Amino acid sequence: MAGVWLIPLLPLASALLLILSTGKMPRQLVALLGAGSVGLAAICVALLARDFLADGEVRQLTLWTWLAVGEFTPRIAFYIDGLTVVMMSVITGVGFLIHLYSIEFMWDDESICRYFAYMNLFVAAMLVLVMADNLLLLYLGWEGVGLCSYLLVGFWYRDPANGRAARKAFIVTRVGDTAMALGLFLLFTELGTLDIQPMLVAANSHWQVGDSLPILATALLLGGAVGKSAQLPLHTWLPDAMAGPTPVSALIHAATMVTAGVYLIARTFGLFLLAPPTQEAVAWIGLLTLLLAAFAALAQSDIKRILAYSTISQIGYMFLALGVGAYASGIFHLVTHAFFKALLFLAAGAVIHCLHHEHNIFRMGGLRTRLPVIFWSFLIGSAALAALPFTSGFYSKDAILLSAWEIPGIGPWLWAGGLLGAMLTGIYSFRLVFVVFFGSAHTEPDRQPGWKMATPLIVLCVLSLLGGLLVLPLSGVFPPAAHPAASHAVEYISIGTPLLGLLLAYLLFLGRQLSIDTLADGPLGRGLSDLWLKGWRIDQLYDAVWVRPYLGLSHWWRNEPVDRIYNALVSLCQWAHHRLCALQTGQLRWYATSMVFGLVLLVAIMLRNAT
Amino acid sequence: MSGLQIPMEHVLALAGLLFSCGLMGLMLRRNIIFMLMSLEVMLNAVALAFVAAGAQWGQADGQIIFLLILSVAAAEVAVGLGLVLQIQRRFKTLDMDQARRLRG
Amino acid sequence: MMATLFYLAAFIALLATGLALTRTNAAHALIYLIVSLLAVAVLFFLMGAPFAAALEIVIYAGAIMVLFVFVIMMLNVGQEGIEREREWLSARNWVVPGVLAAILLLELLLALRAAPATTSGVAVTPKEVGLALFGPYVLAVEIASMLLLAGLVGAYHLGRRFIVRRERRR
Amino acid sequence: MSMAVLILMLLGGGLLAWQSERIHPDLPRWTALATVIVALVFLLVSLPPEQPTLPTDPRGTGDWLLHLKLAWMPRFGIALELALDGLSLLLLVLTLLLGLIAIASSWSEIDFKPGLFQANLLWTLAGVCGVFLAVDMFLFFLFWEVMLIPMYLLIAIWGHENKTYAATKFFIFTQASGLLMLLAIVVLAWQGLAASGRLSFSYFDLLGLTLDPRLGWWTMLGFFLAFTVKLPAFPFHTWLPDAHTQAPTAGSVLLAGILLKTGAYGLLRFCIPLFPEASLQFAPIAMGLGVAGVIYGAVLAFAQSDFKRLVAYSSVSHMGFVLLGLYAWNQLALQGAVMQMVAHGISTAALFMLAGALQQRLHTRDMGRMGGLWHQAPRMGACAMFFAVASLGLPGLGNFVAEFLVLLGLFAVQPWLAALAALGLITAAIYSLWMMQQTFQGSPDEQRKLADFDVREMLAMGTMVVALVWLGLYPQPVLDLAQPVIDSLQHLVPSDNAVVALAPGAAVNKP
Repeated sequence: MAGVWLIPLLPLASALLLILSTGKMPRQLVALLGAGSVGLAAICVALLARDFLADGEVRQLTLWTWLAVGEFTPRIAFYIDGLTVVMMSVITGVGFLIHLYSIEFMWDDESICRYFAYMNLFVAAMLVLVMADNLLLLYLGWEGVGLCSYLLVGFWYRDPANGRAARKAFIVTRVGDTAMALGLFLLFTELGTLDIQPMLVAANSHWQVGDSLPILATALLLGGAVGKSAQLPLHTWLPDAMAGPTPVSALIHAATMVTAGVYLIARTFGLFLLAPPTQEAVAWIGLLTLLLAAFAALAQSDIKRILAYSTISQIGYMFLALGVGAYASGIFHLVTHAFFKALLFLAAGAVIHCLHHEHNIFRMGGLRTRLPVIFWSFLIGSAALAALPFTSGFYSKDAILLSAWEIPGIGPWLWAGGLLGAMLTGIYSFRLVFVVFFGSAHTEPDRQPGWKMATPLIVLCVLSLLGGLLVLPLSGVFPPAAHPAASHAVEYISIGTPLLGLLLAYLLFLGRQLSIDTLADGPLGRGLSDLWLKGWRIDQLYDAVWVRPYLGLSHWWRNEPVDRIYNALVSLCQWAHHRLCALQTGQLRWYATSMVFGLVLLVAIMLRNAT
Repeated sequence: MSGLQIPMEHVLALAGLLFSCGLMGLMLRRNIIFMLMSLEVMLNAVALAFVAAGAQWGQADGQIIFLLILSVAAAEVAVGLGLVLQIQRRFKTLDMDQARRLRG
Repeated sequence: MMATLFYLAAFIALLATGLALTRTNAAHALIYLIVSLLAVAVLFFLMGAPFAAALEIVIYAGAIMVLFVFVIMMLNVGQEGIEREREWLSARNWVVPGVLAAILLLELLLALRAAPATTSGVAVTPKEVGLALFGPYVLAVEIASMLLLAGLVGAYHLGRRFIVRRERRR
Repeated sequence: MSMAVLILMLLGGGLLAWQSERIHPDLPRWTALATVIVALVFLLVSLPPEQPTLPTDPRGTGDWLLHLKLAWMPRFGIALELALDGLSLLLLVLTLLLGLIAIASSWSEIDFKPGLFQANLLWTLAGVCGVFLAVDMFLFFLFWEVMLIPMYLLIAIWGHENKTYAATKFFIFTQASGLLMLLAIVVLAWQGLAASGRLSFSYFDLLGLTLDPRLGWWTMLGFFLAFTVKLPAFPFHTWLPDAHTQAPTAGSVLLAGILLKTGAYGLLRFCIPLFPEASLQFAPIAMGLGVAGVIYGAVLAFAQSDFKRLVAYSSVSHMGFVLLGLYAWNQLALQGAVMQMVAHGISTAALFMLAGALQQRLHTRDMGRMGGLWHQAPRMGACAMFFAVASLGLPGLGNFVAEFLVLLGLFAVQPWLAALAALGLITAAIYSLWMMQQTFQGSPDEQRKLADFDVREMLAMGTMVVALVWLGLYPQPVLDLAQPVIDSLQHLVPSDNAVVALAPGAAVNKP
């Protein structure tokens, strides 16, 4: 399979073409090029996947040596195993659907060319990320997707708020990336290579389980993963990143880029196995994130922010899975999440598209009959999100929770937390469905989605429903997990909890048997809903702890404090100049006297030296 | 000539005394003519020292230096007195404290 | 006898110099200065430098001092000038110059405590001086002549404009 | 001989450009352009194919491609001695390339005495080429001054509103530090005389000198100060923002692109090899200054509202990485430093060209009065975005390779310093993106007319884009060119030194 390099090259070439056309290309051609290149890449991936499933052989391809300095010889090389194939399939498959959808969604935008250029660039970078043979190339893809995320979140650059959101996204993830870069430095310094597979081997031979160095290295890598995957404490950028066009949110901030952290940890799981404390930290971060994000999702009113928080929460599940060593389950959830979250975002985008860019769910309502395709898509997506039985989300989430239960000691706690999260997921996802699609209409849709929008929705509906039946070719990648042997009671509880959430949502938001207003009106309720609406006020905290001090510092230094030293020197010279000028009186006698004084001194010195 | 032998310290002390007198005059007087005279005294004192030194070794060098000093003094007085005339014309005074255009 | 003469001349030189520098009348000062120069000429003679003594009288006391006389005559400072000089010579003005000069003198005297020596008592004849002057010192003669030329030009330049203006004013 | 011809060519071209003004006011820029192109072609053509190492010095330093020694003042051991190795070649090509960019960027900017302007431009280039080629310390100092004066004139005559202040500040800083270097050179030559009984200013004669540690320390400091002022390193950088802001576009391009590199080159070529022991002792301080520069420059860049000032402070930040790389003193970091010299030269030159283009069109550098320019000038916006992300160190572009190598090398020596310096990556993102927000993003002023880049400007920008991508994806040719110099530097460190013992790979080889 020598043509593997074509897969990232196709979207990259398309992106370059689109950029070089500087917006002068006709729309049809732009759409064809933009979506077509990803479609072609998807076909290539499909061919690759077929081959791979047939022989299960790991494929490696070196294009050229990136740079060679002493022992540091990273290559531009690809490493394709089961995990990569899965990721590539998701990226190009879901990516293609979203590109197709974008054609209609962005048709009227004057900068559609730029849009597709960025999107294609993103797909290329993401492919490089997952196909990379070494961590440096992975880092290239990692930063590349970050850049595309920045460009696309700030796509509508005229609104400064979008630019702000884009910058926040880039800078917050950059914090994580920097930690990751340090992790790479540490790994290279200690192990002498950044090629992933040799590195894992070297790590196993150099380090014992529980050594401090692997703990430090994995903690730094985790920093990168946490930033990119919007986990605590670096999750704050994701809700704001919804400022970008909705297909962007679907592709980048739901299906692919934000799961890069999960991919990174899964890819380097051999290191994490050497560092149990970090591994446990991954689980706790996942749990904490999924709970906090789920609570925050309850109180949002912007349709995309709800989905954003739910994304954070779902990635929390993936981290939980990684933390408890259920790597395959984590990746499985990644895949199903890509399906149903892309579906939800695309459906939400369709709603927004049809309702003149309305984002507030309380100004929607009653869309069930008016936009049936969207309604059913949304319903299926929400069901999968809430992990209702037999949807794709059910299989993956269930596997994670069961794996968590298995962990001795902390396992039940993780499991219980995950369950609570599952119930909350049920509540917020159906709250969304009930508020938007049931009840009375507040805004009338002015158009219906066309086929380019509907097709991806339908395909994703099918995938969201049936995705749970997929068998991912991950057996060669991860160590075989112990077969979950939990009691039936545990399983029943796992199944029942999302249903409980659904029921609660029904009672609160549709049947109105429970009054949401009385709950929210109490002092506690008001405080909590306010707290959750603002995402636990973590933004404010960071604002106070990081942003303001930095602004203050830069303002304080603005006028170059170092220059004061030199200015002081200048002042000293000026001062001395004036003093010395005063000596020059113009009086001959004064000069003569000074000279005599000098003479006296000189002779005195000579006398002293002579004796 | 007779073998008159004067202790060098005495001659040199005299030269020093004369020099100091001239120096004091230079610093003391405000009239430029007196300042020039003081300069002459100082030059003369130095010349005395040189001649004495020449006399100590019985060599001609001391007198030659005296000759040079003499020509320096002559030139200096010629130019100096020319300046005095100009100063008198420009400032209408010989007071050097008044002529201080060089003040920084 | 000769030694006595020497010390007498030295005393006269000192005294005359002191008086010269403290006069208020420039013409009087000049006369004292000439006396001082003549006394120094005697000293030269006694130290065995007759040629220097002659030059001291001819050029110093003669030519140079005459220049002073001419200038003083041209400036024609009257009685008020003398009064002003007296004012300037008040005791207060003596302090700093006096102290500095005294310190310098002290230092010079300290420096003289070196090995005792006397003048040789051998006269150096004008012939010897002339031989040395136009022998090893010929470059110095050249330089001196240049200097005198420069002085000549300078004095002419400075003085001429003074004279021309004066004539024109008439 | 070809090296001398190269320098003479630039000097002569300057004279020609100056005088050609009499014929037609457009002629000087064409003359200048032609001169630099001819010089560039000449340089590449006259390179010998693989030649044996020419001068052998006591420590076997470097792989010299060309060497020229003509007697000049034999009595004082001063000769017209030029030599070229991979590093010089690299920097010469960069110099001439950026010379072209500089001429292109000021193509229509200069109305006042265009001939003299182009002459000064070419003379600066000649001085810089001389600095990169001279291996006689006296000659080196001469060229060091030669490049300073035309640059001073460029700022002082064709600068912006506060040009005299900026030019004087630039001059005093450089001159004062240059004086220290002159002193150090003289001391060094005297030490050479004492050691070998022969007065010589030749680099090769002075290289193996063993100095009294105290004397070596102070002499090294003389060189270090001269070079770090030029670099510029914190806290000697304050001339830079003023000079950059006030200089005409071509001046800024040259200043940022190549004049700053002479400082780094000096450290690499002279300061470290001549005083290895003292430099080794001094390394922690130098690295501390480097980190301080990285962070301080980045924070201040963010605080600026003047486009050019922002870019100037970003230079301070980036050159901090060079200092770090040089004094981390292992192969990775040194290669990173060289790489940073090249990559920063290109990316910053591009940003200054952009700033100049904006100023020429909008008559302001104040970013508060820009915003939404993307709407009117998408090509400009795309270029700005490219170079902004290049300067924040996006992988795949030259700057990333450089910064990554520096930090990777540094991490092996000083992990904590590396961690601190890595903060520079975050702060770089902050100021770069903020710059983009203030200029090209945001809501556009619909009334404003703004001409997008024309063909000439796109050509210049395109060259630099291609160069940066090439450096980012296949930097090996550059690395190979610099390798001999870096090998020789590594030999200078005693083998039992901790820096080498900790160098990457050592851990792997141990068990």
